[in-house]
Amino acid sequence: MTRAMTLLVGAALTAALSGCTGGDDADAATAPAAVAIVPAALAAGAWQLDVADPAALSALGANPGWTARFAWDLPAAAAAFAGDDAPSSKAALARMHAEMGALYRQAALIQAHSILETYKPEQRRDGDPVEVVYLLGVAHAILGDREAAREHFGQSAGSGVAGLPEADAAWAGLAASDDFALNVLGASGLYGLPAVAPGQTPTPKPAPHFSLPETVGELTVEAADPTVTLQLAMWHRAAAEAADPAVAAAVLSPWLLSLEPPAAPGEVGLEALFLGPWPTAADLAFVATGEASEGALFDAALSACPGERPDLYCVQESAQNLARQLQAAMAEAGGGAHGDHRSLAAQAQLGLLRHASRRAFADGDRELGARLMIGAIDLSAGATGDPIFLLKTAAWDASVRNTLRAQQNLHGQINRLPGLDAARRSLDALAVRVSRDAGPAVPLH
Amino acid sequence: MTRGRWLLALLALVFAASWVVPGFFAEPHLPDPDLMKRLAPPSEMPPFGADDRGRPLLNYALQGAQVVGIPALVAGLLVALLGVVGGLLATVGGGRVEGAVAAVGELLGALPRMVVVLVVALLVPRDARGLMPIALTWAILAAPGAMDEAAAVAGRLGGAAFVEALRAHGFSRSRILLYHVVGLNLRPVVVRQGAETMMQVVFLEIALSYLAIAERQGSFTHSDDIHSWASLLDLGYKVVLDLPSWHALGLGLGLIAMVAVTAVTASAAARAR
Amino acid sequence: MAADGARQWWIRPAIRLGAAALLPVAVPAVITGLIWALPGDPASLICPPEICSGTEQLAARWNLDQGPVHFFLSWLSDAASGDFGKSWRIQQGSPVTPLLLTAIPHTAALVGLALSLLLAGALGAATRVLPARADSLLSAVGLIPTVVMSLAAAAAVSINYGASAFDAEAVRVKILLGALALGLADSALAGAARGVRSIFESERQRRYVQMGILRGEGVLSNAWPNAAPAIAGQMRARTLHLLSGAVVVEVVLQIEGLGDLLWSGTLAQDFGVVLAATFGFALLSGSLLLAQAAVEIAVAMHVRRSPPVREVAA
Amino acid sequence: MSKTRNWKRLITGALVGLSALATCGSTLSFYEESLPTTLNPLYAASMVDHRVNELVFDRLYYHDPITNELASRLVTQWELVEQGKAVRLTLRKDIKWQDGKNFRADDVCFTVRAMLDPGTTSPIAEGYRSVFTGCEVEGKDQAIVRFTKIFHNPLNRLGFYVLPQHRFDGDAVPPDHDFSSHPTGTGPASGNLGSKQVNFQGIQNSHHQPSIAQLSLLEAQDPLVQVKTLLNNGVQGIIAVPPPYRAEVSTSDDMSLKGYDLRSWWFIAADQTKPFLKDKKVRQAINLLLDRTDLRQLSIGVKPGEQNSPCEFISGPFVQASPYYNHDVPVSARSDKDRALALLTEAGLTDVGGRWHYNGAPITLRIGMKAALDNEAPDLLSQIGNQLGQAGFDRQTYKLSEDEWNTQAITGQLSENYDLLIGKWSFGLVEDVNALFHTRRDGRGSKNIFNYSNPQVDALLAQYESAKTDTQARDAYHKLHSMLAEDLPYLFLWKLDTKSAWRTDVRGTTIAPYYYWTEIDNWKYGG
Repeated sequence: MTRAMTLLVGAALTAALSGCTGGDDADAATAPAAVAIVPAALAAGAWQLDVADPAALSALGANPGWTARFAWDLPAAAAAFAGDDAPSSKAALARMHAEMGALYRQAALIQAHSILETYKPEQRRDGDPVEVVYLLGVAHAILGDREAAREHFGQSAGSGVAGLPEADAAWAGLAASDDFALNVLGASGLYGLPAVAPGQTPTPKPAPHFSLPETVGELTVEAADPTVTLQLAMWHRAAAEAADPAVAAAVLSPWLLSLEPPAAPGEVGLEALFLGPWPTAADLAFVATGEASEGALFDAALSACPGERPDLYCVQESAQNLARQLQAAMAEAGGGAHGDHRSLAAQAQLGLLRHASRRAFADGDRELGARLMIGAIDLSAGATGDPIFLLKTAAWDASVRNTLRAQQNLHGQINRLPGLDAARRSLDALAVRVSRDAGPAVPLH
Repeated sequence: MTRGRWLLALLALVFAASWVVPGFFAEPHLPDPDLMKRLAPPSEMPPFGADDRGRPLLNYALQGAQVVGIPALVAGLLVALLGVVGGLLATVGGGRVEGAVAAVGELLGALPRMVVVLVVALLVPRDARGLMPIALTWAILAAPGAMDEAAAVAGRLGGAAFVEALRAHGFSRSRILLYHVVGLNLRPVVVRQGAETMMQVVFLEIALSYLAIAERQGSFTHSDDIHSWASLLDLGYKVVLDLPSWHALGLGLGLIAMVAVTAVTASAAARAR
Repeated sequence: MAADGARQWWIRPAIRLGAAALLPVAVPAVITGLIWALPGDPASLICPPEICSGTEQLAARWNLDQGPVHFFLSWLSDAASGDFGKSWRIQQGSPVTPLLLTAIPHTAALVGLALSLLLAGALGAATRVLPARADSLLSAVGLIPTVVMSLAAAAAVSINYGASAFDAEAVRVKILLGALALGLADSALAGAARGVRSIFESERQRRYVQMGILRGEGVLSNAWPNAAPAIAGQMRARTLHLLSGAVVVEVVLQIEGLGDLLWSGTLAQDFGVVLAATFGFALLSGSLLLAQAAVEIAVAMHVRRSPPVREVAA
Repeated sequence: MSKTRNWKRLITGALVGLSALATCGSTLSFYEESLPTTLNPLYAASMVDHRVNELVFDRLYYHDPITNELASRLVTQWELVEQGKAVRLTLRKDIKWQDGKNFRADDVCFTVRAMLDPGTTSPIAEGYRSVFTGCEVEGKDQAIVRFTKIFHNPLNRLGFYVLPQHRFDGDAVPPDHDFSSHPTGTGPASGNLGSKQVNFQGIQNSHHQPSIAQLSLLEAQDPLVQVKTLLNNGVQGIIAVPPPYRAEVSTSDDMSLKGYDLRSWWFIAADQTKPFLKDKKVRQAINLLLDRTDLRQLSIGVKPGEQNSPCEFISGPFVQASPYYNHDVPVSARSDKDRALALLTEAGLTDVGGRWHYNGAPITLRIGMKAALDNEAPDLLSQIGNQLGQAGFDRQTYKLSEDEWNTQAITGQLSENYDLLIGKWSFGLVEDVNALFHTRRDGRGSKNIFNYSNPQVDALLAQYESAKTDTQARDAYHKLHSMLAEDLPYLFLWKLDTKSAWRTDVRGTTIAPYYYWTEIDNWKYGG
């Protein structure tokens, strides 16, 4: 009985819906065609192809280190890789420490931008503690402005805040030399960390580190000192270099702070690339050196979008096509489509957008760089989620006083590593200042 | 032949009981969802399978029966009664009374029923919300049609002349009206009208329950604790969207079929000569 | 038909004609009384007194501040000059008249198509072209509620038409599917066929029809005059049922018709829209009344012109 | 079953045949949560209305979603005048209204006067009457806007939409003006409110160059129908995808989930004026009887321990990412029946035959919820009812319509009908909760659902408002958080992110927080 009715409805539907005025070419029903935007030979060089074969993937998957890394549990991954000293495990261990170092560097940048945007002269409010001058000094040092940093140190000697005079003096000593670098790890007077030991994940002195009295009222600002985060960043750099200097240099190079001694990139293997945004070693190296060597996949992909200022939509389309091309190549190499191919190939899509954004920022095109980066945030979710990238966007948001999204992204990653929650304190201070500046608003729904 | 008529009447009663009585065993609330048993077919979760949140469809059937059971019957009886009144008026009533009733009937008949029903639904206080007030409103609005048809049938009998003719045979006035007019001639029409109204009330309840969901309102016909057969059909129709909910559609239509069979057997029983 | 019955035949059609004339005013009046009783009032829906000081001013602007009679009379005087005012909430600010002018044809088409389905079924049943066995199939299809058939059609249309679901093309399709749902579902067609069949079957057993058959005349031509009033009454009741079913079909299939205006207008307490739609509805009901009266008058004239057919009741 | 398969083949055959037809006309169409009630910004009543206004009008000042700078597309220069109590704005000369007329300073001053005019019966206009005193035009393209007092950040108070003077006769803007359905703005698209959909035409202007020619807003239907229509390219986007359907969207190649930064948190308001709810121990007990982990898993589909889930529990009136959230106040993720039992007996409730009684009378909890929330969290109302029922409370559940919620629940008039009300609040950058918890008196506490009144809370809210330093404000709200977590006028449930779904062939889909369409000029849809 229902069959009769549905046949009737079906027939009526087909008969009635005959003509439709005009038609468009986009027939979305067919599967997305894999548009080859890079030569197949180049695509074959991507790490995705090395793990296209499910057996290779499960071999890596069997390693507890990589399973932990897949869930971005870096401390557990580092501890697992430290278990044996095969060269591949050494390389992977260096990779884990380098990525932990990158996370701490983004957290330090979030703190630096937040402190600057909260207490810089034109934003200073009466009532702000006088000791913020020390925090500004550390912020300038992290952001690479030696002059400004030097001016701010040495002014808090007489402060009654416990621990502040010593830290201020230590920084003043460090900043005395003209080309001082951020070698805060061993500096006396600053917070101590256990000796560098690959495989470990040190827990820092918990925030808040200082209680700065306000000059109006009796409340104190519970501040976090970015130096602690900086020390952790340096600690992990040292640990990575102890495990495998070439991998450490290659993986850390995109994230080094401007006042850090540069790293000498070297030859790296699958361990430095697997599950990462850069498909080939050449792409990774390009970020550090700035010129494209022949193996670089991203550079070839971007050639599809010519012109001094690449067109945003062209880049986004190329990124999607690159992911589809890699997915098709993996299916071919791995003997048929496999569940993981899609998310592994999507890493390259996110990687290309990040690469284009970095190049736009490097060319001084802030707007395009920001637009590409923000457009990629939604891709960085689930299996392709990358905490380093999310904290990087939070640092950018803090620098433009956009605290709403910065806090959401930071909050999502705060439990990844010990000591990341210190960044929340500086960002919260900025968020309160920004939201109290905005006009009244009424909750809705 | 009379035995055949009583058999049909009994059958109609049994069918009516089959979808009214279960209503008294309905639980006041649905059990907790069990997402492992989502959309389980009857074989996996007897007797009727599970909804899209793993709760047995049996509860929906019982609660739905509780919502529509009594009100549908009462509305049917009311329309049948008003039909008898319409018929009797056409037989004995004077022109003026019949004219007045017809005028009111025309006005009621012309009102947009769904607006009247909706206003009544919105006026009933939240705690007393149920199908009865709506069913009675619907019966009163549908009555003019029934009275019209009954009056037409009575008119065909010959009206007052018919009564005088039988009086000549020595029957008492009340016996003529009750047995001859109503019992023999009006019975098929009014019973069919009553049965049809009962069906319409069930369809009305399903429509109102669905429209409440679509318009993001509280339910009009029952408390929000329970679900009506509309929820079964709202789940069931999604077979068009490739949702494996055939069992819900089947159960929903099966329940309505029981009401329909009740109506048809009742009409057949009334028609049997 | 008895002698005095003949003299009184004009009472019923007269009442219907009177009612048809009164409806366009009486029905809106009744509806005004009803929607006035709804909890809350339109002005405070837009400007709740607790957070907005202009509630009384808005109520005065919309004639809500002096009771339902004042409101209705001011609405009536505007309506008489063809001004149905503006929509307060459904399409805030747009004049109601164009809404009405798009709604009436849609509803008329929807109900008209469904009614023609019913008439075809009734005719088939009367002339036995539609065998009694078909009744059970029609009843089975009739089991499906209108809302379910409309939902299936609405899902199919929206999946395929998506945004262009409101172009002329799609509206035609929706009205066609809506009429199908309205006609087949809720046992509309089944009821019509069974109702008319039962009338004609009982007429067939009457002696005057059997005598007509002996004289070689058709069953239909003989039984029709007698059965017409009952059938007209039944058909009108079914059409009113279709009109209320149209509300469901229009809301689910998102057809801009009178039923949809009535339903959403009542929920949003948009009195201007509700009264205008009710006026349109009253016109449709009035035309049904006129049709029924016409049938009754025609039958009466037919009966008067061919006396030999008359006979004393059984 | 072969019967079903060839039936399905017929229907899918018909459907596939049609899908090629459905993509005629390159209109960007999307499902919104509901149709807007009006296109007049002064009468916007819901988030849907606010989003639609962003397409049709320009705000005098707005925050750029990319660089977050406070910018304006209408003003070229500004300066503080009259000792900071007014601002002189120099406007661009080359902007046209969508009907071709010139945009001039008169329009800005008309909008300010319209908001001050009592004939404009709108709660939004009423809110601005405490900010502006008037406006004066200087020449064709300069306007002086006067404030009621010196504001530290005057430009942040100029976030209103500018209306055209030439569309109105007089300063008052009534709700049922034709403008509400056929407005004229300076925004990137002109809008027409139909009864079933809203159509927008992209308008090229000197300050807007939208690349999308047409947009069409449709009312959301059953979520399953929405997702299937999106899959079939019947529409190109869905503004709010309910959580149970997000997985299906994110695994498809043709569409992707997009974040929409809206800080929304869910709550159950408890009516503490009721005798059996007056004692906070009872409220604390009910709070402990709720098992939030089960509620979240069953209605939103987030398994316990899931990483980075869109739904995170809260213990106070802020999302956990907010600077005002007090992380010292623990969340009660799981129910604690024993402590709840102790609290209830302490509060004087008696357990008679497994049912809680107060003063000998059985307690029936009447629980209401906004019906529209059932899409986002299916069955939440019945599960909360079940949990409280299993704990010994008779209960009845009700669903409330949008009108009932906006006009009666928020304005504190539902105390006799309900004991618990489930709802949700959404915030942008500013998370000012004074209107929710302050005693309802002379304009304050305008959204205090059950007229909650606690002098200590009022004192903290006053401290927040008069705070001289950020730390004082933050300290006030931290204390408010712990006090409310203890006094529980609201049982705080969780925050729930809003996600949109857009097809991948729509490019450049940058979604602005709260206002959504600020970046529509850079959206591209080839189609």
